[in-house]
Amino acid sequence: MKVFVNGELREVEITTLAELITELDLPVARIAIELNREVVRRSEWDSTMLKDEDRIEIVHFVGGGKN
Amino acid sequence: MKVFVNGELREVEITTLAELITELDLPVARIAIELNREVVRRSEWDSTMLKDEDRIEIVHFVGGGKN
Amino acid sequence: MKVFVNGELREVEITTLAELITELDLPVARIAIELNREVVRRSEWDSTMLKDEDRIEIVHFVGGGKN
Amino acid sequence: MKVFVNGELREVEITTLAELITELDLPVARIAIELNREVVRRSEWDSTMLKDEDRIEIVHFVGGGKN
Amino acid sequence: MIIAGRQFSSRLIIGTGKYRSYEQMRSAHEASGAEMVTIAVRRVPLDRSSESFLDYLNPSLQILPNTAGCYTAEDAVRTARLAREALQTDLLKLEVIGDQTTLFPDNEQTLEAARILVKEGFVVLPYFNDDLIMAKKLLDAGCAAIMPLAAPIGSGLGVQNPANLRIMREQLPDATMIVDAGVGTASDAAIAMELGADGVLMNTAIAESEDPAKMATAMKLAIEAGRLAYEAGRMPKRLYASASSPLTGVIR
Amino acid sequence: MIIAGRQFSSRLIIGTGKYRSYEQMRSAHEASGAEMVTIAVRRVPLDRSSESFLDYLNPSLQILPNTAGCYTAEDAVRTARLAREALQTDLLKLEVIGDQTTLFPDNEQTLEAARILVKEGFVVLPYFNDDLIMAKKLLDAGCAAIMPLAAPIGSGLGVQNPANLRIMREQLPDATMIVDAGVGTASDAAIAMELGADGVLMNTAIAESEDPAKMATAMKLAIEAGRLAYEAGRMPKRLYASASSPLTGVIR
Amino acid sequence: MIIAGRQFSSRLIIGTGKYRSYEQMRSAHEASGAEMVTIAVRRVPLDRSSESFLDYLNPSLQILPNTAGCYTAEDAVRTARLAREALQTDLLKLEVIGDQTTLFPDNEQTLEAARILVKEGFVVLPYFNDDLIMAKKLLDAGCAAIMPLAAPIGSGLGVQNPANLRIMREQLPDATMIVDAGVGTASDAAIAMELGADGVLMNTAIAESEDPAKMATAMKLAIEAGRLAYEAGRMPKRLYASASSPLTGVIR
Amino acid sequence: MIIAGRQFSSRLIIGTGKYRSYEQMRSAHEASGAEMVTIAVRRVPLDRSSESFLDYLNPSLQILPNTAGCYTAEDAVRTARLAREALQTDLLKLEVIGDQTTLFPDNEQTLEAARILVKEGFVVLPYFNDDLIMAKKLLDAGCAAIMPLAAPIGSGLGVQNPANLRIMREQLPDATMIVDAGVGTASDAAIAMELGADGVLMNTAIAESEDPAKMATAMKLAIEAGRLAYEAGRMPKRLYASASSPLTGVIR
Repeated sequence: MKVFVNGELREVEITTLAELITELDLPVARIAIELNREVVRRSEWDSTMLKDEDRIEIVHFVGGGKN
Repeated sequence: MKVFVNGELREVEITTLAELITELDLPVARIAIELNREVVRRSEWDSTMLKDEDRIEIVHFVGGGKN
Repeated sequence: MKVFVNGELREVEITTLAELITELDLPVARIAIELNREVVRRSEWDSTMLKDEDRIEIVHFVGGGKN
Repeated sequence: MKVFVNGELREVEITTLAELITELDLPVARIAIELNREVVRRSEWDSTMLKDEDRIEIVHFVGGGKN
Repeated sequence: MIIAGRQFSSRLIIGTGKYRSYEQMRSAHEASGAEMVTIAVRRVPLDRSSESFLDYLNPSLQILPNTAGCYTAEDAVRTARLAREALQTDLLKLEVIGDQTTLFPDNEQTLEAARILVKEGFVVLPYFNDDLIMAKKLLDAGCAAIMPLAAPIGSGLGVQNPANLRIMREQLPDATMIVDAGVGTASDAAIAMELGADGVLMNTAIAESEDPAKMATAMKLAIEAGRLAYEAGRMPKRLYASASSPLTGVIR
Repeated sequence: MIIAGRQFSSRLIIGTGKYRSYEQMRSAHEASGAEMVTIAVRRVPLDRSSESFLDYLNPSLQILPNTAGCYTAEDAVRTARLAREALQTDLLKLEVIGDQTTLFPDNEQTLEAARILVKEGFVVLPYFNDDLIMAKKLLDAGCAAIMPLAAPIGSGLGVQNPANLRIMREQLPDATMIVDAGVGTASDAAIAMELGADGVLMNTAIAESEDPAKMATAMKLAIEAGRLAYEAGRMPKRLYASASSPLTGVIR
Repeated sequence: MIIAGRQFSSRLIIGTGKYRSYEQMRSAHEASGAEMVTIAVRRVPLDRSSESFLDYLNPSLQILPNTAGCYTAEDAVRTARLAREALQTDLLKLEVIGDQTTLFPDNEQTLEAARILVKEGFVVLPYFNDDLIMAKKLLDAGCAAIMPLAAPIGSGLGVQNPANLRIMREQLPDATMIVDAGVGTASDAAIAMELGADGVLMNTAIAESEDPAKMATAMKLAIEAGRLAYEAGRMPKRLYASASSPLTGVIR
Repeated sequence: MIIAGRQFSSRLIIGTGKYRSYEQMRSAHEASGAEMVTIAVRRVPLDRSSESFLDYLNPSLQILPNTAGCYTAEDAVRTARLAREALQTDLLKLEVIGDQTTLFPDNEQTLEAARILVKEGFVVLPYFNDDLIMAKKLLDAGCAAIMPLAAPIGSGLGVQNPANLRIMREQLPDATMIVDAGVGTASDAAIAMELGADGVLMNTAIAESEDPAKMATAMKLAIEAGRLAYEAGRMPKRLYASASSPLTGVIR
């Protein structure tokens, strides 16, 4: 299945959002996820099924104010 | 018939906008008229019939900028 | 004998500067004295004889900066 | 005879200030001359004898304000 | 100064309020050399016969009606339409005030009104708070010029935020920028022009001075001076002195 | 502007340094409308034939020789005498510099030189640090005018201490006060005049601008504007707005 | 300083950008005494394992996520929701930028985003252009504070328009007003506080100084000083001197 | 701050005039953290028994007698000698005033008095007009510090000529420079310190504020803040913004 993660198209072999995070090997602490422009609460990552062409944004925090 | 002229309720014995101006004895030069929030072109003053409760605004120009 | 003390002419019945201070009943602490535009050290008040027309300035300290 | 002209020591074969100007081939218009720190009026250039070690300053005008 | 393709040789737009007499106003207008004058729209008084204010203006002046006194986009639009009907001019100084104490413009309502009026064919000159982003939106909306304030109306404080005007000029090099409101004396107008303004609109600084005609002349000259200085390209600023005559050849 | 009983219609005194060419200087002088020009005294070069700088000045200009480059009262006095002898004028711009880095005046030496030169019949115009007390002493010494600086020479910073100039004007209402040095652009000159100066002397702001003739015109106009504004009596400053049109009669 | 009913003893909110190292940032945060720190939201890099920036912040600091980098209300809203989800805080520094060169805020879009976010329960602290009318609208929209800029972000120019801030304070006496962006040195922060600000948010002035920890201490003290001076009620300004000691009794 | 080899941990020197009560003065002195206080010399009143003013000063304060009220070098010298005799201290704040309306210093007389007093072993701290050349002469005369004014005494206008102070600091890097007179509020003191002053002397700004003790604290902090900012090395000023967070990774 193909999904867009942070703007990049990726071929992935998983079914849920939680699995995607695992596959990407990301630190789960203090990140947040948007699926097709809607936030997905952390509690729903396991139950959130992905489908082809889904657009996922995964964010964390960095130093900085304006830009 | 009762109409509002510049916010004041007035009892008038006329039928057209042109007649109102005459009755009010206003200088016709460089004034403009609004009937129920719509501008009435000068050319239509004669043909514009007034009805009870009409709201008429008659304006001219004064010195001044902001306020 | 007549002397000027802080600009005022005074008739005094004394002979030394020390006696003048006593007569004027001034606090001796932290004042300074000028006799005819020269400072007289505290140690010399006793031995400083006054003569007619002498000009004495007696100063102390007050709050304030410029003026 | 040796004289200082504008700070430079010069060997000259003349006797008067006027002759010095001629020898130096200077424009006489709108210059002024100082001999040993005193201005010499133009009318006195002819009659002003120079002697050894005299210090002569010859000035004119240039563009400029402060510096 | 070019407004909607029309060239004005004077960079000063003058007001008509606060003068002690019509005669004083006329002489100040004369002295200012201004070619455009702004006037306000008001209800005709019904109780008394009112002389026409316009008769006191030099007929050669281009009249610029304004929407002074409007607090909403809707009132400004209605006022603009009435002004156009009466004066047969598309020129409009758009003002939508946000607050009675400060008379600061309501940028948001001003933009909304500008969008409507431009569609209706008005040549819109909007008075607004000196905000670059709003300036861009007003220009995108089709305004013929931008009129940022220098300081609160009638304050006479002069240009309060030179950085904003300089940035506006640099970022919007092709826009006609007219500084409106807040100028207090001649140097204030010169400063506005040196920052790159194409013109200045003022009223109180002239009308409330002790000698309006004389101050009007001062403003005329100051605006020309500021513009020329802007074009001439000023010397750089330095903390330290720099000699203006050769250092050599001083007598010793 | 009156100096030693002589009336000048222009309030600008112009310099002669730093121009890129004599032609450029002449055109700037022309444009400035100045009636007086200041020049420096230097040793004649002996090694080469030197054209006379004076030939490049418009003959109608009143020449004001200066003592630029002098660091002591004595050198200034000697330079002044030489200038008078060569030019047959009593007018003198007195400068005694205290420091080569800043070119700040040495007020103390300036006063000493002024006292000598006034006795010798010079019309002394002293450049000095903007110090009221020194201004009074210079006037007591018989100087024809006072020439406080606006900012360091050639800095182009504009009037750095408006309070000093305003106080000087108020405390010395009858003195001829000419602001000398530090002006950078037109508004700076206007500000100096609005503070009550009778005139402004400048060089670098014009000579070092990108277009000296244009800047000279700007300065001419700015000085006139500032003076008129001073005479016209400016409006008071306020933090808050004040309406310039009637508050009644707005459409609803 | 009170934000959404929560009392902060420090009136300084500090940023996290531009430091030369995390250690330097931490020591500056320490020295500043700030209790709140603002951070930005960005995509997680997928190519490399990224250490968590948050680990470098003192855990006792209240984190204030911001929407830096957003150019539309919609992006700001999305970014705000993500930040809340990740940090479990309703606090939000709302920034909607209008232009990449100046980073000036887009007041219109900021207001639109604020209206949405307040409805969603966010405690919104909006960065905006120093416009009183916009400030009123942001407060009407339910923002917990207003954060007008002092000057362009990272410019270090200090308060460019003191009149605007003073008027904002006087017209909105009950609002929490935090000056955001443009402070360059300690006196700038003191001035902002003397104008009546409840606090100051800054980043560059500390991070880009030669010694951030020392500058952070300076800012801490300057903000306290400015606040105390505001509360103490300063002396009136006068052009003329006033003696501070009795005029009588001087020796003669 | 070092004066004549003696180290003071506080950079604030405080005055003793204009307080509403001795209690108020004492609490302000307490709050200010000042270690040195300046007092004036006056004739003892002969008509009434006068309490000793000195009893109201905290005994731990170093007393700095001043020559306030003197208009000639001679009076200042006599006053200085009397002060030393009474207080047994060589420290002296030298003031020679040139004019009763402005209380501006007479730089010339001040220098003359300084030369005499230094010879007599006084540690002379001269108050003078902010003139670099005079500063050099005062230091050459052996003064222990230079005390340029910020603005007219008691005016509260703050530093009127920052360029003069900055230049003085740069040209006299080793001199102890204490800004004296004219400070009005906390930011003024911070600015003086950021310009490189070693300390500030003030009276009216504290005594005439509505809450002297609170303003004294504000001044204490502002002076520390300004000094730290000067040492920390401020960021450069820029007209344009500079982002404080990475431009990449924004959500789209």
